[in-house]
Amino acid sequence: MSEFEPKIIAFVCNWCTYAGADLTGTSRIKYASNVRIVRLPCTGRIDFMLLMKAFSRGADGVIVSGCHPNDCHYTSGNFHARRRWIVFKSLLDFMGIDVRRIHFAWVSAAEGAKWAEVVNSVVNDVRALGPYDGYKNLAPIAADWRIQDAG
Amino acid sequence: MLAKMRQKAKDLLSSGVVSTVIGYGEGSGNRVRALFIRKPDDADKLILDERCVQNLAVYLTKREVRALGRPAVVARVPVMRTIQQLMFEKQVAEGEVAVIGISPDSQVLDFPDLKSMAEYVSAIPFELSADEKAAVEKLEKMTAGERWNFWLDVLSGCSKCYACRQSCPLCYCERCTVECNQPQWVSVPSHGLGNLEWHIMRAMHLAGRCVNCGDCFRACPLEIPLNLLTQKIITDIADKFGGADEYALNAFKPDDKEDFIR
Amino acid sequence: MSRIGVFICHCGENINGTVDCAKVAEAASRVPGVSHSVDYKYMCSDPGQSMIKEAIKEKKLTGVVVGACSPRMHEPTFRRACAEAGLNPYLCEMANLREHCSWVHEKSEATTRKAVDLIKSMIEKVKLNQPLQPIKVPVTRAALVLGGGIAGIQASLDIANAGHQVIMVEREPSIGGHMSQLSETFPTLDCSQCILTPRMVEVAQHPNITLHTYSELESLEGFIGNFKAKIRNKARCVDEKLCTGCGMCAQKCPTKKISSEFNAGLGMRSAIYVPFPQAVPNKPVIDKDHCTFFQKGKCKVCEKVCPTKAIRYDQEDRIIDVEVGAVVLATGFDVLGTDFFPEYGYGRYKDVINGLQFERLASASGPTLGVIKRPSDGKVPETVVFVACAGSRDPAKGIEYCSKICCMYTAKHAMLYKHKVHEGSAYVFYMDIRAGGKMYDEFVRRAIEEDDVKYVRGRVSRIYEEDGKLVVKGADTLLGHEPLEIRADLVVLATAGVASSGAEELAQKLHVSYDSHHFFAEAHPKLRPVETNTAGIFLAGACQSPRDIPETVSQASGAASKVAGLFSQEELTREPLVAVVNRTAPPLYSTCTGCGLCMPACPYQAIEMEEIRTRDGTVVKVAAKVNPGLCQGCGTCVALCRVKAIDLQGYTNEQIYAELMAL
Amino acid sequence: METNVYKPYLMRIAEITEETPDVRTFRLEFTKEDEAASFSYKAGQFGEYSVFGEGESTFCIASSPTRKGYIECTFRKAGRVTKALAAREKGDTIGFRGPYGNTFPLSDWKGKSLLFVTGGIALPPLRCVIWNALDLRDNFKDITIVYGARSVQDLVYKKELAEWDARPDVKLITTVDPGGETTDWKGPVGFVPTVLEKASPSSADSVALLCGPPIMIKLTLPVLSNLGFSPENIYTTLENRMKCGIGKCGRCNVGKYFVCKDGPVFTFAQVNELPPEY
Amino acid sequence: MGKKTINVDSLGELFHKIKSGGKRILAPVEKDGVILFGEVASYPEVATGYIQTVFSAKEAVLPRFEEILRFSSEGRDVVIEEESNKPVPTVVFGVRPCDAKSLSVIKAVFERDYPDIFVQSKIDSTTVIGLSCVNSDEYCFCTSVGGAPGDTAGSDLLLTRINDANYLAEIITEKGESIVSSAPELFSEAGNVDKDRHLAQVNRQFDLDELEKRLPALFESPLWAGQSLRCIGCGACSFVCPSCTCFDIQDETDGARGIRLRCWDSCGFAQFTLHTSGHNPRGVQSKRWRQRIMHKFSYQPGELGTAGCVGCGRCSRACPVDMNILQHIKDILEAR
Repeated sequence: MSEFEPKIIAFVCNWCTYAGADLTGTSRIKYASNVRIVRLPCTGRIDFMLLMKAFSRGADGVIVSGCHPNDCHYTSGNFHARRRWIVFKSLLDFMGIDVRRIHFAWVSAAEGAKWAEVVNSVVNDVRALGPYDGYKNLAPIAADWRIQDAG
Repeated sequence: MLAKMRQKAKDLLSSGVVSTVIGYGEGSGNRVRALFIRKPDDADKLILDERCVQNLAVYLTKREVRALGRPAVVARVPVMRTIQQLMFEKQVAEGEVAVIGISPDSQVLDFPDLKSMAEYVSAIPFELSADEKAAVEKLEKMTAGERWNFWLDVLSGCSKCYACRQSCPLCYCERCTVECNQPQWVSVPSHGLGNLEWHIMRAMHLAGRCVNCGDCFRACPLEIPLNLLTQKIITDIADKFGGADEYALNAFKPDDKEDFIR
Repeated sequence: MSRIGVFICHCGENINGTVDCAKVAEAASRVPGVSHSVDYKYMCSDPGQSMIKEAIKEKKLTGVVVGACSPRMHEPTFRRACAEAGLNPYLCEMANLREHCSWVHEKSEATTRKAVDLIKSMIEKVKLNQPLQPIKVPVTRAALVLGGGIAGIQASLDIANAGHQVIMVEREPSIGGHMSQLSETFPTLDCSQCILTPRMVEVAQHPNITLHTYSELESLEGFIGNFKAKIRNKARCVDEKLCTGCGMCAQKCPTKKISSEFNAGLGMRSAIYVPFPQAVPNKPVIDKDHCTFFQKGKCKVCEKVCPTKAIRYDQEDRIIDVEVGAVVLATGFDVLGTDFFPEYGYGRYKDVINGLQFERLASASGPTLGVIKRPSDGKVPETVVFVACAGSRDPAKGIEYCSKICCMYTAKHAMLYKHKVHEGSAYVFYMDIRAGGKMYDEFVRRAIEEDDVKYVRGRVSRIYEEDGKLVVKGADTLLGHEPLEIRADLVVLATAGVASSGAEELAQKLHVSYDSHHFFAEAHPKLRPVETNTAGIFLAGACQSPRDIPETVSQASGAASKVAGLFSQEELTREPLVAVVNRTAPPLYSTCTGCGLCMPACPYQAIEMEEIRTRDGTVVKVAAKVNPGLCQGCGTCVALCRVKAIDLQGYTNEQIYAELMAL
Repeated sequence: METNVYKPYLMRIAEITEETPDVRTFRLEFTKEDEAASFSYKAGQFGEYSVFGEGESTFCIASSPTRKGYIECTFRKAGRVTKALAAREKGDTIGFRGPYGNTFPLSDWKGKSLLFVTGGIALPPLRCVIWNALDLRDNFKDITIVYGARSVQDLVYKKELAEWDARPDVKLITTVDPGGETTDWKGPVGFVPTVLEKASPSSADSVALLCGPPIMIKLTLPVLSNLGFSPENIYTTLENRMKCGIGKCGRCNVGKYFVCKDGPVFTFAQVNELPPEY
Repeated sequence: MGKKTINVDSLGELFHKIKSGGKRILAPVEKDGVILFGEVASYPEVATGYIQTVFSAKEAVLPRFEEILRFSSEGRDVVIEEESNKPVPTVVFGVRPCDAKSLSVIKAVFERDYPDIFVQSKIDSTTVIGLSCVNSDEYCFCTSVGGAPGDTAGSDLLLTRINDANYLAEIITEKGESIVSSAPELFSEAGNVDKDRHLAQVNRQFDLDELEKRLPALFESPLWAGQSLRCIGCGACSFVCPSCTCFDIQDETDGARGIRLRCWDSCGFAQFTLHTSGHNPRGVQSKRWRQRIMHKFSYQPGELGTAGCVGCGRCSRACPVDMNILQHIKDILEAR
């Protein structure tokens, strides 16, 4: 059986990280193709439920990234997001959800190389953690189909 | 003190200041229940003892209760905190509700208005009890895997009867997120995923708002300790943001500390 | 009925070289709701765009997905194409197959699979896209220009000459900026002040320009076309209307030993002063930190001598509100501070000076009236060492960038020195000579060849004082790293240009991005160099990165033309990607509970509460409402709303959810 | 053999008509021939239409049982399922469970005149009856249709309205609310009850079928009464939220009656006895 | 069909026999002080000394969520998979007579008109070993709604504790017989046992027929609003109720594949009857409370021939705000 390839979903803001990931491209820096980017205007827009939904959709890892503090295109969206993440991440951890699978980052529009590093390190880390079956199997549908797929 | 409360209820009703007094009365078994006293003479049915803990503020946002006219509500500290929060959230306005305050040592408190009630209750430190703290810490000390199994186990019984939500005075939304189906944010059935999503969402939506009255836990037919989640958030908000904000999630400090965003 | 058209761009080989575009188009064609799916070499080309337009018309497409480069690149292109074909432009989305896929992954099945995923995800989003109409907002035709250096002056004059109002704000007592401090300018060696001062006067006299010197921006709110600024007029303690600029006050001021900013610390000024003779406005200010009256409560000499009784010790800062439609940032740069070069003794040895100080020494209006005298003893130096790249291009010092102007001004300095002290020797330590520009290289060559300036390629390692001389130790890398020691009388460091002090704070006030060195960031390094990421705020000059005068002036004119372009419209159309609070049928009217918790989270104060009334006027509910003119579409309120009553057009909950579920 | 009552027929969308920007009519064909052959229904019945993955939605069968081989449904984009339905295109597969519920007693009406009074999106349930009656035209005397909508744009079945209008054996009055007319609108302008009153069709040997928004019904009933229609002779169909359609899920009951099983067709004599739970 | 006795100590062996016969056993178990039906491996896991489980045995035949359809789509086609509706043969042990009776309500609802194979097949493959009540509390009122602490209706085999060592085992059905015959050595013939002597005393508190007769006229009564004022509109009463069957249908997908689930719903929820238009026929709690009472005591008796309440008292115990159904019914009967 081939090595497990994690599915990573990234929620990024349009102005910093999305642009940063564009720069990664323009700079032709290679990184793992496991990541799928969902573009949002601002990290402030990222509803915490989206992260939950990413896992229920089968993500093995999630990246959330936006502008560095003080750099938000909307001035304070990322500050609000940060507060939300602090509470949310702690809550998830408290519930025993594997927070190692959620990577929060600040990647600016100038940090093309950093974006590649972030993706690669998350892919490597999550690959080592293995598939997030514990979460996926919570819903009867995913559990069933997964058994079918395996068989 | 009981007499004073009854007298106060009587006065409020007979003077026409309020049309209903929401308080506690004897229920079935050894339970107490919410009473809606409409006539001064009925005020003697009101009781006050250690069983009287239901957060009666839950009724302040109910349409049918509102339709009865201006209510007075018997309010211990958590209830007063709730009313304060409801005011902050524009669900209760000054003048709409009278409060028969009950101090921690069971004295009847007189408040000329909600503002003075809010001032009184703000002066009482908002923190978890030692037992509550210990319960949160006990869970914190477990490994993530142990916590996962703990919650999977306790939530497995949840049938999504929403008693936790309905008993919560701050869950007054006419259409809860779980009822938003475009998109379907929370999986409806009470399977593992649906339950987890529901409880995470509930806790997050109460983050920075919960007054730790404990009614969600008391309402749960299965006695699921789901207030541990909100209690955890209460400690987090106090520890990480100082707890001074009126609502921690629409405020921020440019130098809010975290150690995981890289 | 969704009839989505999918257009996969090869971008030559840029995408197709890594991603199997035909396969992607084929996979997309099988997605329910897709009725047209093709791939093509260059979708952004005319024929490519025509393909899209024709398909929209022929197949009556209800949505378009273009799988090509970053939407940040060509989204406007394709949306325009859709609009031209009669499809609402907001029904077009792009999937980023180039920057986020083909350019960053190896050619493989997995990469093509990713491309298919990205396309599918966008198809699901587009199915839920709603036709949106641009928001129209009025434009206030006045510009705020921050900074009164040559950049601000040029931008102001251009905008004012185009017939629009300009409000210029300069934090120093006079406009003029660094250019007014310069002696001669390269490569023509004409007198800096001679060419600048007429423009300064023009600014002061221009009917369309309101000048606020000794003033700073307090706050800026609003958005393109509709900014509201607060300007702090710092107290000059002088009634500008009464003051005639006679200079009596400065003459009689007993406190005269204050280091002159204008002379870069090489000269002195009084506590009440006009920074330099040609200052605009030619009105003094009282430097409260040094004024005897303000410090000790006694003196008032200036008040006594003022012939027009213009001194006002009790003057207070005034806050002025202005409404503008655009902002030009022209706040310039600073030179690196003294503590930066302990090994060069800058700040320790009087005769180690920076380039700006040398400008003052060489300037006819300077403290030495243009005679090159060294600061320590006033002697004319026999040997002068110029050190280029002092700080610049030195990652160890935290400044990786090239300050761009130093090569040229160092050549100019050496040349000026040689012109004034024919017998003297001038050495220039350099790393590379960057003399790109019209007549620039010729200028440097002239210094070397005609004026006998000795260029030494190598870094200076240390400078120390010995027997009244400055020993400059370095190495000549062109001569095999031979150690070199020059005993100099004066050392001039071509210190790096850095962001103006307070730039970071200002950027945050204005919500514009800035780089790690606090220089303001342009919206696109190549294609939008004079715009910032915040619409309506433009850049001119060295606040963006160090640059010389001609470049600054052309950029200022560029910014001005952007402003003029903006002001050429009566109203502005804005992207309708704004938040909206739902309104539903009775009896609910809106799912909004009216809790108001979203309001403080809005960075633009765009959320207000609205009373919802029945037809007969009874208030049934109070619900939030978003002012689409103020909303910038960050969506923070959306994520905060517990009942999902607020949604963000273009990024609705349903759209994002569908996008996610398709991944 | 035991069958799964929740298992829908798989139907292919054979045709889509965009009635208004929000309203669509689907013609659905069975994907399996044996199902098509064995399927039958009567005027007034409804079904559960499903978009797989989104859920089910309830609406009537809008086509006439006299037309074999397909069913039609007309719906307005409103909730999660109808929105998803509206996004389907020709050739897509959706699900259909049914037919459920009772029917209009067409056979009892032999020899009678039929008056249809309806408004807006409430025409579809009656359209089924109208076509049914027209296909058995000889069975009935006069057929009168009074149909109104908020505006010209909101009229559904525009092609069929024209067809009915052209028929000598149908009297069709199409009206739009004041303000809803277009410049080329030639029909009457006014609310349905008023227009009906003006037309004053005979109640002799006649039944009326009334279907529309609550306010229209409220104002039309007295008009019908004045015209001489007794509540027993006025029929309507009720709508309530449903999930199962087969009397089990517990939502649609009005008092002791399940709209899904005991309805959806009621006479106003029956409706008047019902508690206000619809 | 016969009366036997079985020694308490033999129950372990009986469980063993049932399990080795390929059946799973659901029985009341204690979890953190709460008694619930759960799967057990052996008899000692079974909880004792309780009045009622929090949730009823209804879950054995009407789980809180259950797949009713499985589908997948490929392009424009949809495939519905053949259902593999093969319920696990189950023995539910320790079912109170009220719960056992409720199975007949569930059966009636799901068999009528359009038989529901999912519930039916589960009922068919489930054997109910009832356990008579020797204790009751103030919330119990089975005798008022046609039941009794030792009622055999709905059980296949009914156990009644008759002394410290023994249970009386009444064989009610074939299924019950087959349990006994699977381990005949564990059972002995019962002599003359006065079963009633060992049962809890539950007094009849109201007249069910009278209630059914009265209710239709009370539809518009203000009493509903008065009673439901303290009701907070949760679904605890419905979900713990052994005879509440209302449900919701929900689709869940994972990419192109999906399942349709039937899951418990409650008439107490505000959204239960909400139309998409925003109109809600039962828009306030009083109407929903009325629906609950009407459905159980007026509509269902007419429709199914049996009340939709078995008097277990669970709703009263579970209610966070002490909506005591028994008291409310008494008040309804007193209303003029």
